Amino acid sequence: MLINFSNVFVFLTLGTVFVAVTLLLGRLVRPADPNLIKMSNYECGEEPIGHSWITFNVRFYVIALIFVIFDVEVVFLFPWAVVFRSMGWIAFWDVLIFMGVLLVGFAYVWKMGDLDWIKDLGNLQEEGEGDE
Amino acid sequence: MAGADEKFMQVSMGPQHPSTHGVLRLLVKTDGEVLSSIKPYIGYLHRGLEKIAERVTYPQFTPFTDRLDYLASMNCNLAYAMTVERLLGIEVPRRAQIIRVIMAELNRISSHLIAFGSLSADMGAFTPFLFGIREREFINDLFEMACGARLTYNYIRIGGVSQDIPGGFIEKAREFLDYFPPKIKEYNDLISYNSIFIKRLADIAVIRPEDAFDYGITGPNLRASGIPWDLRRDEPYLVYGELDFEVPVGRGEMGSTGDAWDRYMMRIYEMEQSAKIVRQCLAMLEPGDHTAKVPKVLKPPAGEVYVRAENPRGELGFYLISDGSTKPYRLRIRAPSFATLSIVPKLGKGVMIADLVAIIGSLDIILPEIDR
Amino acid sequence: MEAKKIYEILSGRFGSAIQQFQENTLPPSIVVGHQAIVEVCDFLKKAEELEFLSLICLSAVDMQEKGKMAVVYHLGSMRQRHTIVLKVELDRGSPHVRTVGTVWPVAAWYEREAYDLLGVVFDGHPDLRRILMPEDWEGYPLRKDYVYPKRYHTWDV
Amino acid sequence: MSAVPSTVHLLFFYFFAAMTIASALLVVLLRNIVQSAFALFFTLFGVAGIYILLGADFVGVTQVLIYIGGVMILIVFGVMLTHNSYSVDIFNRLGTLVMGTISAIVTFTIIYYAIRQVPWRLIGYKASIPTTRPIGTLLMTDYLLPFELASVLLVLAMVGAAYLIRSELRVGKERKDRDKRGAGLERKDA
Amino acid sequence: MAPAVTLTDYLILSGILFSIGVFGVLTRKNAIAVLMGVELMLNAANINLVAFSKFTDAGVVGQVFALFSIVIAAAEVAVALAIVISIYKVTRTIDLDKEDTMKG
Amino acid sequence: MGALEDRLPDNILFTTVDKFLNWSQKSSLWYMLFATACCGIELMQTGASRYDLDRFGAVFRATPRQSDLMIVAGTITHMMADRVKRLYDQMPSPKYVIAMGSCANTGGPFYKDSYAVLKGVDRIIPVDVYVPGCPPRPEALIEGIMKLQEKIMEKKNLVRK
Amino acid sequence: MWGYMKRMFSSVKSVLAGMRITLRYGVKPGSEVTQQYPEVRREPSDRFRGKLFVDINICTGCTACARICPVDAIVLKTVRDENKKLRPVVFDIDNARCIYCGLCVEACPVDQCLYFEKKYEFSSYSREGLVSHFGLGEPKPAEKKPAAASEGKETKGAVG
Amino acid sequence: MIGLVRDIVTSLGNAGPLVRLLVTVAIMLASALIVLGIVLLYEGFATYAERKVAGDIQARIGPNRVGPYGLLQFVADGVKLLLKEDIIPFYADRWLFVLAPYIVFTASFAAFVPLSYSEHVYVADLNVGVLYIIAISSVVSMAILMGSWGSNNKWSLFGGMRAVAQIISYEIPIVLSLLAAVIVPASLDMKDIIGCQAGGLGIFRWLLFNNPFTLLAFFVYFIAAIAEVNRTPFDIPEAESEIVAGYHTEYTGMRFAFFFMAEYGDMFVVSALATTLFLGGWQVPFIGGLAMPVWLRELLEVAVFFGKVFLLIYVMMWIRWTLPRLRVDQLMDLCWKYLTPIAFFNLIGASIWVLAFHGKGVYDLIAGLYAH
Ligand code: SF4
Ligand code: SF4
Ligand code: SF4
Repeated sequence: MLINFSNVFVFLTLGTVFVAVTLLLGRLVRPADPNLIKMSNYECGEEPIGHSWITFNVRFYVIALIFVIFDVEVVFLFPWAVVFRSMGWIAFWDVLIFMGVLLVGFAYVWKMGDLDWIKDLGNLQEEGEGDE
Repeated sequence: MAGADEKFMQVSMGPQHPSTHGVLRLLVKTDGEVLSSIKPYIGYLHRGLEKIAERVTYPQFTPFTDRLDYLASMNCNLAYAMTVERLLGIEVPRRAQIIRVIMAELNRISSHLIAFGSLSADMGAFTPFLFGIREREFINDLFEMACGARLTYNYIRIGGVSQDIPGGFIEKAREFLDYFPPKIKEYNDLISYNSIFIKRLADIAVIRPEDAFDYGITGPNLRASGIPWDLRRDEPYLVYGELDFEVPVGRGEMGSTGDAWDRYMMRIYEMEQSAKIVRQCLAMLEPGDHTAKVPKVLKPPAGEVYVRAENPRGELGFYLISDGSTKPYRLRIRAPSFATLSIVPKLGKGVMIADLVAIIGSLDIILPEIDR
Repeated sequence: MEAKKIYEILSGRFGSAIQQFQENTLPPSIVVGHQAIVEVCDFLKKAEELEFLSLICLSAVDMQEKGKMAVVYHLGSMRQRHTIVLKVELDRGSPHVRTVGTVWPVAAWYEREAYDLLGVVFDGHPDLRRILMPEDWEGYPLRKDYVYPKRYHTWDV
Repeated sequence: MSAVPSTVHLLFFYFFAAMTIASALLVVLLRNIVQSAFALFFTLFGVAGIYILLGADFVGVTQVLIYIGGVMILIVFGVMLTHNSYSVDIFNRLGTLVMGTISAIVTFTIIYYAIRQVPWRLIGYKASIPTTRPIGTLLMTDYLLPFELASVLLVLAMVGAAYLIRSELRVGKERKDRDKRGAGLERKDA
Repeated sequence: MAPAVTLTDYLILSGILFSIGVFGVLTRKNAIAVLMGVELMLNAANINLVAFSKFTDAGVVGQVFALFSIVIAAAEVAVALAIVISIYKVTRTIDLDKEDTMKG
Repeated sequence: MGALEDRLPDNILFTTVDKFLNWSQKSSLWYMLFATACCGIELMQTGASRYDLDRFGAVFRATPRQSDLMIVAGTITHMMADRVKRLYDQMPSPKYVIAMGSCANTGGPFYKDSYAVLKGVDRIIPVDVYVPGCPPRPEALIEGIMKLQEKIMEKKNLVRK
Repeated sequence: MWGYMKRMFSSVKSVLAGMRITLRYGVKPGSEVTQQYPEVRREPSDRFRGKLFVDINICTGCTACARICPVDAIVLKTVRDENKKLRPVVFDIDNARCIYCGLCVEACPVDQCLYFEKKYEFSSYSREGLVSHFGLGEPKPAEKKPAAASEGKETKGAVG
Repeated sequence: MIGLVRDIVTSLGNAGPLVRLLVTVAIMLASALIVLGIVLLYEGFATYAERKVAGDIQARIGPNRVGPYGLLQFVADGVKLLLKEDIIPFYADRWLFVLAPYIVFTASFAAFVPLSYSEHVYVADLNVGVLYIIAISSVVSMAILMGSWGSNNKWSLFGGMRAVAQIISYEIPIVLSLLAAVIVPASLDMKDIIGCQAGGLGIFRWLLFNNPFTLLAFFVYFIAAIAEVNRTPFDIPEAESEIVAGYHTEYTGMRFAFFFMAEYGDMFVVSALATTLFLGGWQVPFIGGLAMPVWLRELLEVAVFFGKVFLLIYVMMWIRWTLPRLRVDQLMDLCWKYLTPIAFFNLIGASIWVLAFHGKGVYDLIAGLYAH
C-alpha cells in the first residue's frame, strides 16, 4: 500500500519540479524589463483605487460553512458505502438516521434563507450617487 | 483602521473591459458581489463632433455622422440629411426616399444583430454573437454594393442618396430577406428562450414607464417598458406612413414589463418588423431620381430646426442653428444612448456584478454617440 | 396642441417671465426668463393638458455676437403628441441658470454636459462636474472663442 | 522488513516531519496572518503524509479532504472577512512572547518525559492494510452511537454557526443605523 | 538493520507540533491566529491517535477516533469562526487584548 | 533581460532556435480585447466567422497580462490616452502594437478640427504596423497582422545582433 | 413541488433545444462561412472605396478635391506651367488620414482622374509609408522661371 | 504499472535491496514521466480541440495555419508563453502569488495517479482511489484562493472567491452521486469498480445502467463536474464579460499557462472518473468473448478508455459553446437547492435498490428472469 502512495509522492514531486524547471527555463529566454506601471495592478486601464485586500462578503463564509459540515458527513459515508452491502439493512437504517439528522439541519438552513444569496442585505443602502 | 468604506470595494469597470461596449467606465462600489452604487464615467471617446460641425461645411459633415453611431450609420446619415433638408426646404424624390428606408431598416437589423449578439456574449454565450455577425456580414455586403463601404457608408446625403442602388441589389436583398427570418427562429431556440438566459435577464433592471419618461429613454428601451411610441409610426417621415408594420411593445412575458429580457426581445421583434418593411419597400421601388437638385454650395437660410428620427437605439435628434453661412452655426446632437445611460446609476443599486453586465448590454448603448 | 396656444397658456400663467414667442424656429420656441425656468418646466410637466413628460434635449448655445448664452430645452409629450422649445438667454460672461434636474432627472446629465462644453453653470445641480472632458482640461471647447490647447499631459495635441 | 525500505520510510518520515514542523513554525511566527493561514496548508499536508506513512490511508485522505479542502477554506475566509488592514502586528507584547516560549518548552519537556517514561505496550511493525472497510465496520457496529452523535453535532454546529452569521447580518444593519446617527462603535476603540 | 521509525518518533513529532500550537495560542492576539494554534494542537493529538493505532494492537480504533476528532475540529472551527466574525462585525477588531467579550 | 538574451553566437543551431522562437511568437498572437470605436466593430468582424482570426492562432484575451498584441482599434482621445499607455505598459514583453484605422494612425477624421482626439497613437506608444482604412476591411487587418508576423520573424531573440 | 419539477423540466428542455442547434453546426460539414483570406480573396464591390488613385496626367490641378476633403488628407500644390496650365507638382494623399468618404472623388470634375482603387491591403511599418505621392514634381530648372512667378497655390494642411 | 514493477522486482530475485529500491524508484519515475508527457500532450491537444470545436459550432474553421491543420498551435502557444515576460505585481503578495501555480498544477497532476487506463496499465492502485481524487482536487480551490488573494487585484479576488465558493459547493453533489455508484461495487478502488462492470452485452453492466438511480446520479455528477472545473455555464470565476479573466487576471506567461493546464487536466480527471464509475472504464464493449493477444486487448482497452473520456470532454466543450452562464447566486441555488437534495434522495434510493436486489443491476435482473 505504501508503495502505491509513494507514487503519489513521486507525482507531487514531479509536478512541482516540472513547474519549477519550466519557470527556470523560461527565465533563460524571457525578457524582463519591469517598470512601475507594468508592475501596477490591472484595473481596466485605470489606476487601482486602493488595494483589494478588504473584507469580503460574509455570504461566502456561509457557503463554506455549510460545505464543511456536508463534507465531513460525506466522508463518513464512504466507509459506509464500502461495507454497506455486506451489512445489509442495519447499515441502511443507521445511515438513514445519520442522513436524516443532516437533512433536517439542511432543511432548517434552507428554510432560514441561509442558502439564498440575499440581494439586499439591508446594510447595503448606501449614500446617494453624488458622493465622491 | 480603515474607515467605514472598508466594507465596500471600489472597482472601476472599464474603460478597457470586455463588456462595457467600448470605453465606458463604471466606478462601482461593491459589497462582495452586490453593488451598492454605480457611477458611469464617460467621455473617453469624446471627439468633439459638435465643434467639428461648426468648422466644416454642411456636406462635409455627413461623413462625421457616420461615426456618430457607427452601428447605424445609415440612420445617422439620414437624420442629419433630413435636418439640413428641412432647413433648406428640399423635397426628396420618392425613389430616394424608398432607398433611404431600405437602407435605414437594413441598418437597423444589422445594429440589432450586434445588440443581440453582444448581450448574449455578455451573458457568456459566445456563439450567438458570432452568428449575429455572420448575418451582419450579409448586410455589409449589401451596403458595400450600394456605397462601397462596410461600416461608414456616407451614403444618404443631403437631398437624396449618393448613388442609385446598383443592379443586382434588389435580388441580393430579397435573398437576404429569405435567408434571415429562419435565423431569427434559430436565435430564439438557441438563446432567447434558453432558461438560463431568461433567468439572467427576467426581472432585472426593470424600467417603469415613469422612469423611462423621466430619463428620456427612447426607442426599443422605451417600448420595452410598454409604451408604444415609435417615430416611424407616430411622426412618420419618408415613406413610413405608407408602410405596414407593427410596433412591438414589452409585455413582461418572462417577468415584469420593462425588464432586461423585454428589452432584449424588442430587438428580436424589431428585426422581424424591419425585414418586413424592407420587403415592402423593395416592392414599392419605381424608377426615378436618386437625389434632388442640390446646389453645389449649400447656404441654408438663417434659422433653427430640430429634427428627430427613430434610430435603432432611440430618437436621434439634430438641433441645427444656421446663420446663413456655409457652415452650421451650432449643431447639437441629441443622442439616445446618452439619455439611456443616465438611468444606469438608478438601475444599478443592489444588483450583482453579473446583472450590471446584463443591464448595460440590454440597454444597448453605444459610446461614440454618448460621448460624441 | 399648437405651440401658440401653449405660449398663451404660459404667458397667462407666468406673465412677464415668458418673454417672447419665436415662430421662425422649428418647432416654435418660447423665450423664458431664466428666473422662472424651473417653475415653467414644472408646470409644463404637470399640467393636465400639456404633460411634457420628457425632456427630449437640453442644449446650450453660445451666441457670441449677441453676448449671450442660450440654454434651449426641447420638450415633448408622447401622450399629447406635441413638442415645444423653451429658451433662456443668459449673460455670456457668467451664465447661471437654475437646474431643471428636479423636474426631469435626465437633465442632470445634459446640464453637466452644457457645463462641460460651454461653461453654463446650473445652480442647484448636485454634481456639476465635467462629463465629457477630462477633469483637468482647461476651457470650454464649444465656445466660439475657444483656442485649442497645444499640449496635454506629456504629448502634443 | 529490510533495511533499505525502512531507510526510505525514515526518509519519508523526516521529510514530512520537517515539512510539518517548519510550516507549523511559520504558522505561529509569520506576521502576516494571511500567509500564516496559508502556511497551515503545508502543515496539514505534512500531517496527511504522516498519516499515510502510518498506514492510515483513509484518515490521510480525509485529512486532505476535510482539513485542506474544507477547514482551511473556512479559516482563510475567516481571515479575509476580518482582515481590515494589511500586516497588522498580530503578536502580543514581548512579555507574552517570552511566556509563550517558556510554556511551549515546558509543555514539550513534559510530553517528552511522558513519552520516554511510559512503557508502551507495542506490537511489532504491522503491514499496512486497507483501512476503509474496517473503519466502516467499526462505525456501523461499535461506534454507531458516536457516529450518529457526530451527525447531530455537525448539524448543531451548522445551525448554530449559521444563526450567528445571520445575527451578524442583523448586527451589521444595526451598526449601520448607529453609524448614521454618528455613534459608531469603532470610534470608541480607536 | 537501519533505524526504523518508531512510535517514539511519531510521539515526539506530535509533541513538537503540540508545543508549537501552545506557543501560537499563547502569543497570538489575533483570534483566528489563536484558532490556527488550536488546529495545530488538534493535529498533534490526531497524530498520536493514528500512531497508536498502528503500533498497538488496537486495530483501526485509533483511526476512528482520529476521524471523530477531525469532525469535532471541523465543527469547532465553523462555530468559532462564526463567533469571531460576529464579534468582528460589531467591534471591528479581533484583537484579543481589546476584546473583553472573548475573555469572558 | 533574460539570461540568454543576445548572448549566443550566431551559428546555424542557434539561429534555428531563434527562428523557432520567432515562429512560436508569430503563430500565437493573442490580442487584447480593446476596441474603442467604429474600428472595433471591424475588429470583431475579423475575429468572427467569416474572417476568423483564430485560423492564425490569434485569439483575444481580456486582460493585458496575457496578450501579446494590442490592436488599437478606434479613436483615442486625450482622456483615453493615459489609459492606453497604462494598458500597453501592463502587457508583458515581447509585445506589439497595430494601429488600426485612420484614427489610430493619425487621428483620422478628427485630425483637423477636433480638440479632444489624440493625433496618432504613436505619440504615446510605439506602433509596429499601421493599417489604413476607416475602418480597414477585415482583410486589411489580417494583412496587417501578417505583416507583423513577417516583422516578428526577422527579430533576433537569443542570437547576438 | 410540482412547480419545482416543472421548472427543472423546462430548463432541461430549453437547454437541449439550444444544444441541438449547436450540434447541428458542430457536425455539419461545410456549414462554415469562413473565407480563408490570403488564399481566397473576396472581390470588393464595384463601388468599393479603397485606396485613392490619381491619374496625375489628366488632373487639371483644380484643387476641388483638396477643398472638399473634410480632413485635409490631400495636400496639393500646383504651379502654372508654360502653357498657363496648372500643374500639380505635389499631390500627396495621406492614406493614414483619409476617411474614405468619397467626397473628393465626387468633387473631381475630370472623369476617371481621381478614383478609388479596389486596393485595401497596404499596411505599412511606418506612418510615412501610408502617404501616396502622385505629384509630378517641380518642373525642370529651365521651366522653373515661370513657375516661380506664378501664383502657386498651396492648399491646406501640413503633414502630421 | 504496479504489476510490471512487481514482476521486475521479483525477477531481480536476490539482487541487493538497494538495486531493487533503485529499480522501483526508476520505474515510478518513469511512469510518472510518461504520464506527465501524456498529460501535457493531452492538454495541448485539448486546447486545440476546444478551438476547433468552437470553430465548428460557430460556423468557422479554427486554427489551421500553424502546422498541418493547425495541429502545432499548442506548441506555438506553449513556447510563446514561455517567452513571455514574467510580471509579479508590485503590490502583490509575492509568496502566495508565486506559490499558487505550483500547487494548482501539482494538485491537478497528482489526481492522475489512481486512474486506471486499462487492465494492466495504471500507475498505482490506490484502495481509496475515488476519495483520493476528490481530496486532491479540493486542494485546487485552496491554491486558487492563494493566487487570487495574492494578486491583490479586485477582479482576481472576485474570481477567486467565486471559484472557491463554486468548487466547494459542487463537491457535495459530486460526492453524493459518486456514492450512489460506489455502493454497487462496494469499493473505492478503481480496479474493483471497473472490474464489476464487465460483460452484460458490452454496456449493460455499466454502472450507468445498473439502476435508475445510478443513471440519475450520472447526470447529477456530470453537471456538478462541469461546475467543478469551472466551465460554461458555470464559468463565473473566469467570466470574461464580468470580471475580465477571473482569478488569473494578473498572471502572465508560464504562470498563467499552469492555471490553464490545470483546468484542462481537471477536465480529464472528472471525465475519467465518470468513465470509470459509470461508463465501464476501460471495458471494451461487445468483445468480451473474443480471444486476442494481451497486448492488443490492452491497446484496445486504453483506446476505449480514452475514447470514452474524450467523448465526455467533447460534450463539455459542446455545452460550453452553447449556453450562457449563470449568475453566482443562481449557481449556488442550483447546487444547494436542486442538485444536492436530488443527489441525497438519489443516494437513498440507490441504497434501497442495492439492498432490495442484492446489488444486481437491471440487466442482471432481466437476464435472471429469462434464465428462469
Ligand atoms: S478610423 Fe474611422 S472607422 Fe476607425 S475608429 Fe476612426 S473614425 Fe472610426
Ligand atoms: S476620400 Fe474623403 S477623406 Fe479621403 S481624400 Fe477623399 S475627401 Fe479626403
Ligand atoms: S479634383 Fe481632380 S482634377 Fe482637380 S485637382 Fe483633384 S484630382 Fe485633380
